[in-house]
Amino acid sequence: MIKRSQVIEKEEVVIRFSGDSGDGMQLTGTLFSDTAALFGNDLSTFPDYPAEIRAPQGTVGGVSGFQVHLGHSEINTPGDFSDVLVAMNPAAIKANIKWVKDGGTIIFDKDNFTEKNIEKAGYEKDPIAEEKLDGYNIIDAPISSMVKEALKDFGLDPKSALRTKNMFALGMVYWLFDRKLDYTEKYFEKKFHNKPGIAEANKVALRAGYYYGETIEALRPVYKILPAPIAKGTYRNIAGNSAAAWGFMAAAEKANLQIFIGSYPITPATGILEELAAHKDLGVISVQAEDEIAGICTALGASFAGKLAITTTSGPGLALKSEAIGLAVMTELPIVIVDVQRGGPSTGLPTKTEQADLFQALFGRNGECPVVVIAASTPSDCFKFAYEAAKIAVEHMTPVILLSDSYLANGTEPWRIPEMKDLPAINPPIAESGSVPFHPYKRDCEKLSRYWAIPGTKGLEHRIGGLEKTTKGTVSYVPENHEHMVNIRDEKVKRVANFIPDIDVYGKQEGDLLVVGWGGSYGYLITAVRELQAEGRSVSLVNFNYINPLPRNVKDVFSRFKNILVCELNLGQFAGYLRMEHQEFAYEQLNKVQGLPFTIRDIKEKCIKILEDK
Amino acid sequence: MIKRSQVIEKEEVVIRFSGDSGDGMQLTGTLFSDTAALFGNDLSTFPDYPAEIRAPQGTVGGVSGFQVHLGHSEINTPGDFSDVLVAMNPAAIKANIKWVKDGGTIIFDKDNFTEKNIEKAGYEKDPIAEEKLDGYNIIDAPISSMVKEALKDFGLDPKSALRTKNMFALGMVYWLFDRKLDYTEKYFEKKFHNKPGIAEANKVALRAGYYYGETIEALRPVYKILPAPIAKGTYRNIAGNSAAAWGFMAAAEKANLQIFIGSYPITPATGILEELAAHKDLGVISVQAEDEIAGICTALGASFAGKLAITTTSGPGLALKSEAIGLAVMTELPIVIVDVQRGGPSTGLPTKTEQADLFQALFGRNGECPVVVIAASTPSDCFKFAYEAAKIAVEHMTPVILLSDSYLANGTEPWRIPEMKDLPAINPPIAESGSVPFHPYKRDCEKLSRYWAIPGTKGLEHRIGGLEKTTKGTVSYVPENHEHMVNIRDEKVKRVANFIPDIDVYGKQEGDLLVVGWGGSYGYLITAVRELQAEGRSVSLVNFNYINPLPRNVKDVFSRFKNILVCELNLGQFAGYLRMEHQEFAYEQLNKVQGLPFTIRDIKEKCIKILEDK
Amino acid sequence: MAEILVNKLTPKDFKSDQEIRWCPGCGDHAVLNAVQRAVAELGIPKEKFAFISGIGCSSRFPYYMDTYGFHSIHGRASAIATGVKTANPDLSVWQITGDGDALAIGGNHFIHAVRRNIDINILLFNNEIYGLTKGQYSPTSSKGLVTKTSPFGTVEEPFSVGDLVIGARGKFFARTVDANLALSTQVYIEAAKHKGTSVVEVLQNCVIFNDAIHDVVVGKEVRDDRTIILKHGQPMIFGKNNDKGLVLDGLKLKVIKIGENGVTEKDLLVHDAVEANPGIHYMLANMDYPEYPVALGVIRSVPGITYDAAVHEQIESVKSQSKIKCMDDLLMSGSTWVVE
Amino acid sequence: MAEILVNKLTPKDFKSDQEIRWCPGCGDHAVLNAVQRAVAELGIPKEKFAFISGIGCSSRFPYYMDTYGFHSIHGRASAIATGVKTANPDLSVWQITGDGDALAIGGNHFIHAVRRNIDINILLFNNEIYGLTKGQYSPTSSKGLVTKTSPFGTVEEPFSVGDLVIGARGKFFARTVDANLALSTQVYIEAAKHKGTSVVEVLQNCVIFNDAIHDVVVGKEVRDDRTIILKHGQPMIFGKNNDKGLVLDGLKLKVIKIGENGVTEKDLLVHDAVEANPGIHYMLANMDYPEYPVALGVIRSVPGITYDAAVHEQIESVKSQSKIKCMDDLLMSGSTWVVE
Ligand SMILES: Cc1ncc(C[n+]2csc(CCOP(=O)(O)OP(=O)(O)O)c2C)c(N)n1
Ligand SMILES: Cc1ncc(C[n+]2csc(CCOP(=O)(O)OP(=O)(O)O)c2C)c(N)n1
Ligand code: SF4
Ligand code: SF4
Ligand SMILES: [Mg+2]
Ligand SMILES: [Mg+2]
Repeated sequence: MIKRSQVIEKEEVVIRFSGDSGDGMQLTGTLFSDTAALFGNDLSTFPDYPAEIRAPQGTVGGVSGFQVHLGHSEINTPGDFSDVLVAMNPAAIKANIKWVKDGGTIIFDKDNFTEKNIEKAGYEKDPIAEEKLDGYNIIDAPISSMVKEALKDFGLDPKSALRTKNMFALGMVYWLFDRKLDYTEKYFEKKFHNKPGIAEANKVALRAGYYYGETIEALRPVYKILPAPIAKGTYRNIAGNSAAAWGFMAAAEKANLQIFIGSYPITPATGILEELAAHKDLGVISVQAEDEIAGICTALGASFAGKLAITTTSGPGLALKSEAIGLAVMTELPIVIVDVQRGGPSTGLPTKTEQADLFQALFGRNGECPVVVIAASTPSDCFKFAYEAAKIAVEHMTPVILLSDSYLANGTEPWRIPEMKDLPAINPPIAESGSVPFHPYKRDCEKLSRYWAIPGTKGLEHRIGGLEKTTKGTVSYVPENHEHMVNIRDEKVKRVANFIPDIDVYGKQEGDLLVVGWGGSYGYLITAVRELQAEGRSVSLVNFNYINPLPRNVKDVFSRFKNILVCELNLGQFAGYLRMEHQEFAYEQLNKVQGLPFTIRDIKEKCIKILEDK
Repeated sequence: MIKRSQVIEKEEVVIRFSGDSGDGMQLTGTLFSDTAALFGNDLSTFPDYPAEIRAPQGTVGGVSGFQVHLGHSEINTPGDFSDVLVAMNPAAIKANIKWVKDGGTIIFDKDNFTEKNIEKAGYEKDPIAEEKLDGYNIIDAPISSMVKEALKDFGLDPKSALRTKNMFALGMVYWLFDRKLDYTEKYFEKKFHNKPGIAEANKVALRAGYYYGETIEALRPVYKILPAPIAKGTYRNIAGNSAAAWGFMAAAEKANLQIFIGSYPITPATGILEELAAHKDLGVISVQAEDEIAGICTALGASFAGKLAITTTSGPGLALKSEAIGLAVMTELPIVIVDVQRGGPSTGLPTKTEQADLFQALFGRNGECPVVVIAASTPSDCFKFAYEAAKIAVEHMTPVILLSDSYLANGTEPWRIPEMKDLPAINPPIAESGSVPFHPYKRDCEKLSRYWAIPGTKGLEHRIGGLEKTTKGTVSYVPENHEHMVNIRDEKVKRVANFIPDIDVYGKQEGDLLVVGWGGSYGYLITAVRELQAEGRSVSLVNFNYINPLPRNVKDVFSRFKNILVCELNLGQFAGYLRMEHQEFAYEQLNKVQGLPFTIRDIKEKCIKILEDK
Repeated sequence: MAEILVNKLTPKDFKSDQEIRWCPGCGDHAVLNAVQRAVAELGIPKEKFAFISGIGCSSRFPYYMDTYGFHSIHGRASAIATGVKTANPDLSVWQITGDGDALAIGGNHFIHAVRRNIDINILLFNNEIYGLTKGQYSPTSSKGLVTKTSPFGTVEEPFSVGDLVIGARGKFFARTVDANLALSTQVYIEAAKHKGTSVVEVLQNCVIFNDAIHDVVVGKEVRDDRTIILKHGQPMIFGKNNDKGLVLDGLKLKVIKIGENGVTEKDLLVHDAVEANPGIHYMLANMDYPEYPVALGVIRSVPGITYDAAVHEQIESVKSQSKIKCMDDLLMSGSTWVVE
Repeated sequence: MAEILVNKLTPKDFKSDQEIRWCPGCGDHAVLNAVQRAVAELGIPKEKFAFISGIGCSSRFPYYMDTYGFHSIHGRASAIATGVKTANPDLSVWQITGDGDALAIGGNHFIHAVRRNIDINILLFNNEIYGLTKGQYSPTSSKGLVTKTSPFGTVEEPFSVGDLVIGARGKFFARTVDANLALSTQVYIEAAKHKGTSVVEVLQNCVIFNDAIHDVVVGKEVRDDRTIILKHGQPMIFGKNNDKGLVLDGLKLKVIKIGENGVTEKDLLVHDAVEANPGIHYMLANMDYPEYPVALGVIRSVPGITYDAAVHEQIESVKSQSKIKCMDDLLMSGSTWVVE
């Protein structure tokens, strides 16, 4: 590699690529993170784009961003504030400047700072001056003109040439972080194998950016982030939605069941359906239903017919599925309902993240209607909890709601690839053809799950349905039978607690403050708690994945801390639920409902306040 | 009146009319209660019929019953156990005997105790012997043959003649309770004014029964229940569903709005739609929609267009409406959603009562989605709370969920008819045509309600919708705006607490035990608590009608009692909610999930246990 | 579909042990009888049948069949049946539904099932009323009908089942009468044998809430003159004396009397149920008394690819071409790197 | 409906202050223009318009109209519009919807609105794709279309909007092309003037996810030969040189060349949009390239009683006959007794 004037080793760094929706920022970010991952950094990414397919060009509303956080040590969030901002236009500065660290580096395409664009972004004349960025490391590169120049012999029309701007910028960033270009170059070759000219043009733009970085003085210092000391194994980058889809396919293979997904598209859940629909090679049956109700109902029909049934949606879709979830509870058919949460209520903020569907998942049905509720915490553990959800559903013959969120769904992180043989066994209680008449509500005495008699099996003909039944499957209005069945269904879900792990405490097992979170806030909470611990504070964390039922040791754990702080992206739903389930403890709350994840700073401030007030 | 051998004055008595679904027991019971009401007794009734339209004749599953509780003092429930059971066939004995007081009176049609019927009911030979009813006052009247005899000159076919059996039985009961026949006779004249023959036949059967009572010795003693000392005024009997419909119509008149109901039939809520559809004379627009979603959506459209919007349903339908309730929350349009609860989950026990939709009403939506939740306690106060629900909805510009239940919907009680001028005013915040541009989310500073700009009004053109908006009505993804709006919607609902009455304590203001209930259990709870108070126990009652927000004095009231017992027909939903909202108190629970109301006995036993354990 | 059975089953084999709870005199009893006869004829073993229903009087049906059965929630039977059949095309899947269940709350799933041409048999019990909820009008109730929710008469135009099926691109539509056991059995068998969504409208009597509503057409005295039973390949002839028929008159159908004006049987239209163009089927399904006789029998039965078959063919074809054969393959596919 | 305005409005009066957020080149822009032109022609004051939509790219429409507007939830616009119009028949109510919004999740409300013949104008933007969710197939996507959820091609038969409307007993159906401003404006005006549910299918281009999907028919070069613009009372003539036409051939339509085989303009079918019998409209709506030209313009426009009018007439008639005039009357009606 080229000799560098000055190299700074850093533990971690946050980079944000940002530009117009058409500027290709998502691809740029992805290529950068893949390269970083291959290099051995730990990382976490988060794409952030407007709800509109193509929001008005040049405006703040049209800015699309991709943030990458990479490090030499464990990385759990895409980061609060960025060290480097790549801004392809003035609007990108407007939209992001408050998320850049004081004195950070800002790379921008000065050719794009035209009067019109400056005005569209809401500036008067000079964004740099108006934002008072003197203390920052400002790199105003003439990206557009350099790209045009570099590609002048390619015979491309100006528009096509300009499309490689992002690669020029990426080249500059590679220089800045001392990365190799080969992965990205191979990507072009593969992607454009039918258009070698385009592949070459992208390579040239990339290299031009890299050399530009080398050439100009402004790009010093150069950062070096050493590989992270991560566990041995084979890794890949994975986003939450793909991970969930893969978790279900893994569970299906392990349970020896065919997978059936019945879903209706909705942002940000569609990715799971798309990923599963692409895997007909693994025998996935995917039905894009006419609506969410048909999504769950086709899946429930498939569950009746003996398939591993999945339905995926986001908040408004979960609302529509409520009635049918009740039917699943009553018929005790296994099914996993994934809710990838987004900002609500109603249509709300469809592309933003939130954790405000917890109450709906726990309570949003008529009658006494318990289901298992679990939540994933990171993009890659969507795999684990999809697998777990499927395992619980079929082994306990119950619907399971799996909560993810927009932040997990689209965020990525490196993931150590498991081997199928290492995953836990899944044993659905399939009824076998026999001579005695089949009683649909006869139960396993340990789990209280009923048996799964699959249509087509001789001698197990039976009828189920939404009306209350006796054990034999006869419709019954007998008061005591109803009460008995209500209690059994309740107890069945409660007993799942006997089959899930105890909750872990990150940090000391007792102390002044226990931070409590659930699901997708984990990355921010663990980062904040680790920093506090490093500062010598008596703070630990538990982050819940199993929500209903709660793990058995909650009381035990909670009782060992002086204060409990429940952090969540809603107005306090999990805190309310804990008050119902564990009334004996006092809960402080940290809530945020902005369509955004927490920031480390918010969490730390709140913790310190509690610790110092007491 | 005829001279009676022996008359016993009683405080109260419970009578249960029971027979095959085709035997006309609902009419018999209704006529009896109307007569009692006209006489001046206080009373409460409850019909109880099978889910099937015509369940198999002669079987226990096909028994239809109607229970009347009447008294000289205040009556709050249809009673646990009956003093008199009228059983038109053996199955009626089988179905009801455990609800007859020891030594009670059983009147039955011995002509109907055929071998076949006895067997169908599940007896071997002799129901009386098999049930060991020696200690009971058994009156085996040959009702069928006597009716045939009495009507032999009417030229009716045997089937039509036998249809008056129920009137013969009713005649006997009138004798037993020393009631006049004239109200019932007038009913026949009116009902059958086109068929004077049938009217006369019914009269003859009624009188034949009455005289039969006089003639046979067995019918002594005769009970006398003096009129109850009730408040002056004009009264009528009213069932919960009609009362709710009337409450809405009253609110519409008072608010000077036209009523619009968009609903889909579902037991036991359909009665409200039916009653409103019958009142086109008062300008009601009723749309029987294609499903529950269309029910609420048509109503929401009407609300947007400036009508008093109502949608009515039961549990499974409320589930389907969840998403649209979210839209109502987001657009801040007034609408009342009535949920007449029935046994759940799923289709459950559609004709039975339960209070298990509370969680769904409070929490069953995606995102932070608060609505006002109120519950009616007695059939007649469905009027009051329907009125209140409509008033809160339009004055605070919010959806309101009104919870009723199967027991209230079909039960009746005498109701003192209010005068319209005495009802509170309703002032919807209708925006007036003006010159400044209309901002749809500008708010009243006291209530935080927005203003209602009605299409057709010049100059107030505006757009609303399910996406998050700024005050001006522009779609906004700005994080702080979202948080602000989430908080405002929350606060708006919380502030309703400033406009509702404090909760009342029935009994002493402090003591050993506070019984807490909500909605339709009131009658049973107040009766039990009064009996306990009469026995000298330190027990009081609060019964909640306002559930979200809770009245402001809850904490104050709760803190004055040593124990709190929350009684409800579910697994403890209100108790859980109280733990969330008022964690500082300990709550004991009494729960029942049998599709039936409480019994006084259960409540008293539980209270006594708590009092004596401590 | 399904293996062929050696020992023939009888209707009795399909009777379950559950007490039948319909009102005495309800048309549903007759439908149950005819279906039990029909399925016994199909040579399919009992365990290969799945009866799926929604909610309504008619939807109680699966309880009375000794097969696999699913009495689900109101309006969703088409979606559930779609799931069952797509999951396992080897099953004989029947949807039992009412006019409310299929056309009010369930309208969307119904038209989508029809559009997809999923190979299920839908028996739609059309009593033009909501029976189970005690008598409110339905989307098929005639305009003006007085019911509990239309005390002054409905003001709504009803759906016609056949129109809707054809409008949703339906390939099989038949009509029968509850009490006509022979015709019904035959129609149910044809529906079962047709590959694709088969919709059978059953004119069903609700004795309690809408008694005799179909009698003006199918009443004993009049039915021969007011209905026509269509048979593929046969001339369209009807009447007590077999003396009336249908001919084409411009763009419309016309009833003629054989013998009058020199018209002979040869001039009559011949029923072609398998014609793909729905024009004539639309007209036939649409015929109504008094202008026309009401068409019974199989009105339209056009072969086509079924959804369930297409789904599984696609899976097989992708499977055979993919290098990914199991999860471990997938997990290791694409960009990965090794940390040592 | 609505008072007549003295000062004529212009399209500009209907432009709201909101930034338009559709992709550059999206067909929706043109539809907005045409609608703004059309409504300005109607002589109805701005405040009497209500634009109701569901969710989808197209459903953003109401934000851009300076009228009353309601951007609701996915699929429910027909139901909400039904509520608005039934509540206040004096408003001019427009539903803006996509192929997913109206025919996937919203299918049921759509067919019921059509059946009831509620007097609303439904503009269905048919881009044969789910735009807003970034490109999944819709119920109108052609079989085989490769999309994000059909990576190996869809296996589903699509709906045809016209068929479904007519199958649901629809009385008004028209078709237009996003970019054809003149035709579109005219069609929207006719839809608005028609009393009853007017469904207009707009062939709309999604430049991003399903670009040029309609071009095979409506592309500049070919459109004259591959479409026919129907006009009530006019012969069915089309072609670049106005030399082709439609005639009836047995039960089917047939394209002929004027002049060939002695066919003259006089032999062509004359379009009758107001014929109640839907047979011919069904065939016209169903015509598809390459066999036929695709029909544009108003295909069916049959007068009939509207639901909203019938509801209000019934209320007025009951009101005028009832003795109960106010709540106090009702409260005191029937059986009451006095306690003194
Ligand atoms: C979600 C939901 N909405 C409403 C109901 C009430 N309901 C049950 S059956 C029915 C209609 C029945 O009519 P139809 O489908 O024609 O069947 P029928 O009883 O006439 O056979 C209704 C409205 C319900 N059970 N669930
Ligand atoms: C209940 C619900 N389900 C799903 C979605 C996601 N969604 C929004 S728009 C849409 C489809 C849009 O397609 P179309 O109606 O054809 O409109 P277009 O964007 O093509 O104009 C979907 C599936 C949603 N917003 N709400
Ligand atoms: S109510 Fe009507 S449809 Fe229902 S069982 Fe009785 S007769 Fe049959
Ligand atoms: S995605 Fe398609 S339909 Fe949506 S705005 Fe863009 S071009 Fe139009
Ligand atoms: Mg019906
Ligand atoms: Mg579309």
